Amino acid sequence: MHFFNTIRWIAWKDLLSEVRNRENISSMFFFALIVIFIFSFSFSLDPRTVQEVMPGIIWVAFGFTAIIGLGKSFLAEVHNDCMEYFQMLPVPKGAIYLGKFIGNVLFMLIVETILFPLFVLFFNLDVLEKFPQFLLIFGVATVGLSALGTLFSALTVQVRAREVMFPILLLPMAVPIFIGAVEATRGVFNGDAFALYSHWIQLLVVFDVIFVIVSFWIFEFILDF
Amino acid sequence: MHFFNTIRWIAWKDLLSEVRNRENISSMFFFALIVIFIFSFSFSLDPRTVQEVMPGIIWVAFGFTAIIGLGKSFLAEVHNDCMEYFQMLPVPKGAIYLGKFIGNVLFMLIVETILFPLFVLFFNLDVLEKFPQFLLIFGVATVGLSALGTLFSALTVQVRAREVMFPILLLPMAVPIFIGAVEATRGVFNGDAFALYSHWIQLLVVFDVIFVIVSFWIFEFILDF
Amino acid sequence: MVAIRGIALSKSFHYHQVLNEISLEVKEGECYALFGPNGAGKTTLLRIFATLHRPSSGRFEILGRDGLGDRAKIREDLFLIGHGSYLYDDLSVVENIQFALGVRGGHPTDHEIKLALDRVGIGAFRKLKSRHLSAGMKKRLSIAKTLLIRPKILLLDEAYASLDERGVVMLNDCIREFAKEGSAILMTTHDRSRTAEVAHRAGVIQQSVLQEITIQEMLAADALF
Amino acid sequence: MVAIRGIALSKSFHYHQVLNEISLEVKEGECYALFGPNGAGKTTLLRIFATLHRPSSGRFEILGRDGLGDRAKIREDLFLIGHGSYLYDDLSVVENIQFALGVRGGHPTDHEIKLALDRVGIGAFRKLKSRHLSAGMKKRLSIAKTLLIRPKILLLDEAYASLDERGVVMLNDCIREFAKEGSAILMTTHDRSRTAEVAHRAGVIQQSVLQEITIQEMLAADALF
Amino acid sequence: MILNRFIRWLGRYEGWFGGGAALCIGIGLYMGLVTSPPDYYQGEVVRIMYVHVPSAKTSLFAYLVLFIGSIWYLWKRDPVIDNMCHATAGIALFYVGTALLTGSIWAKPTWNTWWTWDPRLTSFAILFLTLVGYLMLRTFLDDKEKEATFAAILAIIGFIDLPIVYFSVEWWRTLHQPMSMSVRGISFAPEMLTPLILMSIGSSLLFSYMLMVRTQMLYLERLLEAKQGRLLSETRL
Ligand code: HEM
Ligand SMILES: Nc1ncnc2c1ncn2[C@@H]1O[C@H](COP(=O)(O)OP(=O)(O)OP(=O)(O)O)[C@@H](O)[C@H]1O
Ligand SMILES: Nc1ncnc2c1ncn2[C@@H]1O[C@H](COP(=O)(O)OP(=O)(O)OP(=O)(O)O)[C@@H](O)[C@H]1O
Ligand SMILES: [Mg+2]
Ligand SMILES: [Mg+2]
Repeated sequence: MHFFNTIRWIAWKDLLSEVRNRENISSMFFFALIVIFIFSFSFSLDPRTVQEVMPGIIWVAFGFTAIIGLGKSFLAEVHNDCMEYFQMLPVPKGAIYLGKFIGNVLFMLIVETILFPLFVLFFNLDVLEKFPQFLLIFGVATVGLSALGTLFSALTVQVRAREVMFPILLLPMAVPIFIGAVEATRGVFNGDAFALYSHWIQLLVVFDVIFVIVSFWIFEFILDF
Repeated sequence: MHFFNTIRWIAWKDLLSEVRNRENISSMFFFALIVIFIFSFSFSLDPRTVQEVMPGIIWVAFGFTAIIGLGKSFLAEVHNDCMEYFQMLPVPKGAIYLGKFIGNVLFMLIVETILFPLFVLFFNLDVLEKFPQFLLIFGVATVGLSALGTLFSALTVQVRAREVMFPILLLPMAVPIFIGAVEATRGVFNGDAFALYSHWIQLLVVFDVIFVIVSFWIFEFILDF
Repeated sequence: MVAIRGIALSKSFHYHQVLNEISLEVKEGECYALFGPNGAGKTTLLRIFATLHRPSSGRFEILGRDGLGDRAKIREDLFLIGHGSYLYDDLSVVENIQFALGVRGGHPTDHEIKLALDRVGIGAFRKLKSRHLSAGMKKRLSIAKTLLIRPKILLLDEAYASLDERGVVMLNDCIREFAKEGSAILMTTHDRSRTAEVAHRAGVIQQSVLQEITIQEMLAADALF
Repeated sequence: MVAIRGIALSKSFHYHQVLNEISLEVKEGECYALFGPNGAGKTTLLRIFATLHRPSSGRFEILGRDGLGDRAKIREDLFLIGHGSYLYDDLSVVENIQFALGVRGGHPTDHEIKLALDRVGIGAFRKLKSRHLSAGMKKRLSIAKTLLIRPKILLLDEAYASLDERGVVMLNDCIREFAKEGSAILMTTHDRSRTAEVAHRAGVIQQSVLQEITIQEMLAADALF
Repeated sequence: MILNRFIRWLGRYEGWFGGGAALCIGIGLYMGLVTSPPDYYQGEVVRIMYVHVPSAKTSLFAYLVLFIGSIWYLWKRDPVIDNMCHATAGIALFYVGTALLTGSIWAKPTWNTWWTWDPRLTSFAILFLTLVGYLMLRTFLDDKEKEATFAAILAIIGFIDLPIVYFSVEWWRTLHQPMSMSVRGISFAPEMLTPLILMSIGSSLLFSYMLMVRTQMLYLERLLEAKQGRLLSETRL
């Protein structure tokens, strides 16, 4: 079917470009590294405070990384007016959205996978037995962030002050995701029972579903004004 | 003299564009606002912790705002290849640097001036009688950040992955400025005597001088490779 | 049968009315050339037909289908060669073609792609990343895509720009071939003699008014446009 | 006196040697036209003379001054009209001209600017922001700058591209005037007949070799280039 | 051009550098790991020193070479110097990485943490990030001349960090060992000093050897690129 073909081609293109130049992943990774670096000495932390602010630090760092990485997502498309090509495509625009979305989720997950051990190292965290919980939280939060980020990236690359409009639009919308992720992470760090913070994860899942569906539907209009 | 004329024209152009579209200042302002907002709930803070992490929060927020604002600084110049025009100018390139630098310091200071009261409001800070100290710290840190930011903005806008290369190159170099600013701010918050943290401010001044002079000199090569 | 029909099309940008009630018809198998001074609105008109802009008022039909309501269908038959090259810098020439066709549901064989590239004269650069192509080579690549898609409606903006003389002959060949197969071609250009070799009809946009002239009149006219 | 002298200039871009030991001389008061197929390296050669690229090997002289060592001096006499328009979107046409000249140390009066704008035919758009100019109007603006600067060396890339016919006549007029005043003009183009009206000498770059031909030969040649 | 000849001349003795490095490092390691005594306070852990200290010292030296080379490039614009800088940065990163890694491993038993924000460690981490940024920047440019210039600029700006790394132990009270070999004399036991010196000499010989090999490699790569480029430019449109 055309629809799935288009998704496949777009994801293929993003992955191939990435394999060729490693721009996205390597730059997201180093950016995150530097953010961690700056955080960890800006908040010169004693172990007790770490426990308290760590969830915030983790998610602010990933949030900024997402801004940098996702914001670039559609930049490659404006470069040679590829956005216009997409606009003229005779396929449902949602396919384009899903293709980019899949690529973005992948990139983010890869970066997070490399980064998490570094967090553990830098802040002397003790997380080994809580690994599955972290995996779950990271998964759902990343899907939500990518869903929103992909949409806003497509929207802002077409306006004038794109570099700033992207965070300005994305961050407020992403607040529920941040809160959910921070609270769930805090629960894990405190060693709470899963049931005590699982409602935060449910919240994240609900937002994921809403964001993906709404973005998918609304993308038609982003590419056909 | 040509040299000062060029500085004047470039600063004039930046200010006029800014007055026309208000892109830079308003976007830096909003971005910082959002960052503060996210911080203030990511680190659900009890008053004692505030005291401890506040300097970090302030400078991380301003640091990221600087990244957003300064990174855009030379984007206007690449847009219609104006960078090439600069390269072909028969004037010392340092004049271009100083022109942009002056504009950037101005923008940053304006944004910080608007933001600081918001910080005070959001986090219930108690700073009125320490105002001159803050002014001094903000001044010297801003000069250093702008000096570096202007240089790296000019360098990275000519490179492929510019949006990410800018923070990746700028942040490590700016770490001494961050540390100095954070420590001095911490001193002010703790109500220490000026002499106790004045060496951090001296450090900042030294870095300011080094960065401005080195950047001024090396800018010649950024526009003539 | 009428392939492109524009009825009283107007378009204004902000303060500036570029097109004022322009009507135009191009039949199948016909090549229509648009002339006009700089800033007359030729590009704007083409982009309206390409479904990239919406007209401020008026309507248009492509192959009998409404241009504002039935956009998804229309786009199957359209192709625009404009200012954008629609290329991804990190993909090779062949990969770019595969992507551009694949994403709109095409399945060209390697052999077909090779033939098309050879015909436009860039067969030797098949493996080169598109980043390294010159302006003219990018244009030729766009023509190769057209050869593979064989759109029923071909829109050509600044048809001969940045092509060398061999390129012009090749393009005119292609245009003749498309016209013979029943496609409608609408092109803008400033080059009367080259256009005369292929165009069946011509029009001049001047002060928002379209005036139709014959090819003979166009060639003979003293007035410049 | 020789105005532009290139001696065995080579340039490669990463795997791609574009120019291979090209030598070329243009005298004062002379207009030299460069022809060549797409991707031959015409633009690259012009950009080397404009001090925008450094040659990989070889050297060049402008008005007797070394092109690699004495770049600041050389740039006083140079002007390039290339693909970039060197405009700031938020400044008006007049402000853009004032800036472009002011920053290189010029002080045109309002009357001079008005005369130049009228001559190139965009006097009526004096107050328009340059964001709203069409391709041809931007080119005319560049020509207006040249009229005010009166450079001793004028480099024109794709000289006639995006100009309408009136524009071509106007540009050819300007070129003749400059040549009469003793300026050297080096231009690239694909349009033989228009070039023949003003060029004194011509050369063809093909497969990295520059071959000189007379204007008569150029006009008469059957071969395409 | 002088450098060209100098490098070719040095190239003939390349093997000596490699051999010398192997010898020094071999003997140094043997003495360090086998014959030297364990530390009074730290026990066997101290043996990491014989890798950590030489690689840390060599990395600082390497950055100094990079700094001088970068200035030289901006002055002379000789592509060979650029190749040398490029090579130096890669090798410096290798040494910095080794010092970081061994330092971290050493820190776990002695300071009971992998990492702290001690001034020396912080400034050394900046050095690491600067070098990574340097190498990344180089991959994002097509024009060789532009690449070389921008890289040189970055290296020169980044040099500010070097004195901080070196003197941080003097300027601030830090966790990290202060300089043991300074004007104030040497504070090592002789049986530990000998392998340390041997390893340091070996490490800098290894640096020189790698630098020569890598510079030549990059130079040959450039020639190859040029050749391929010529082939490409001869294909007709
Ligand atoms: C990640 C952690 C570490 C880093 C980044 C680091 C970095 C450095 C650097 C850059 C130097 C070279 C200074 C110079 O050339 O003068 C150095 C030297 C040295 N380091 Fe470390 N170090 C680390 C951990 C440690 C630990 C845990 C110890 C031992 C407790 C240690 C002991 C030493 C000693 C003894 C020297 C030689 C000092 C001298 O002789 O001047 N380092 N380190
Ligand atoms: N996005 C836009 N925003 C504002 N004005 C625009 C926009 N696009 C085009 N215009 C204006 O519309 C007018 C017509 O532009 P257009 O590009 O269609 O002209 P053209 O006939 O193609 O001219 P040229 O021969 O120079 O290419 C110009 O005056 C231009 O300033
Ligand atoms: N910055 C660059 N990086 C890599 N390759 C480049 C770069 N600039 C130009 N090239 C390559 O150099 C070759 C010559 O390009 P150039 O633009 O000089 O050609 P041209 O003669 O102006 O062609 P055209 O008539 O199409 O404008 C092209 O093959 C192009 O791919
Ligand atoms: Mg147009
Ligand atoms: Mg060209």
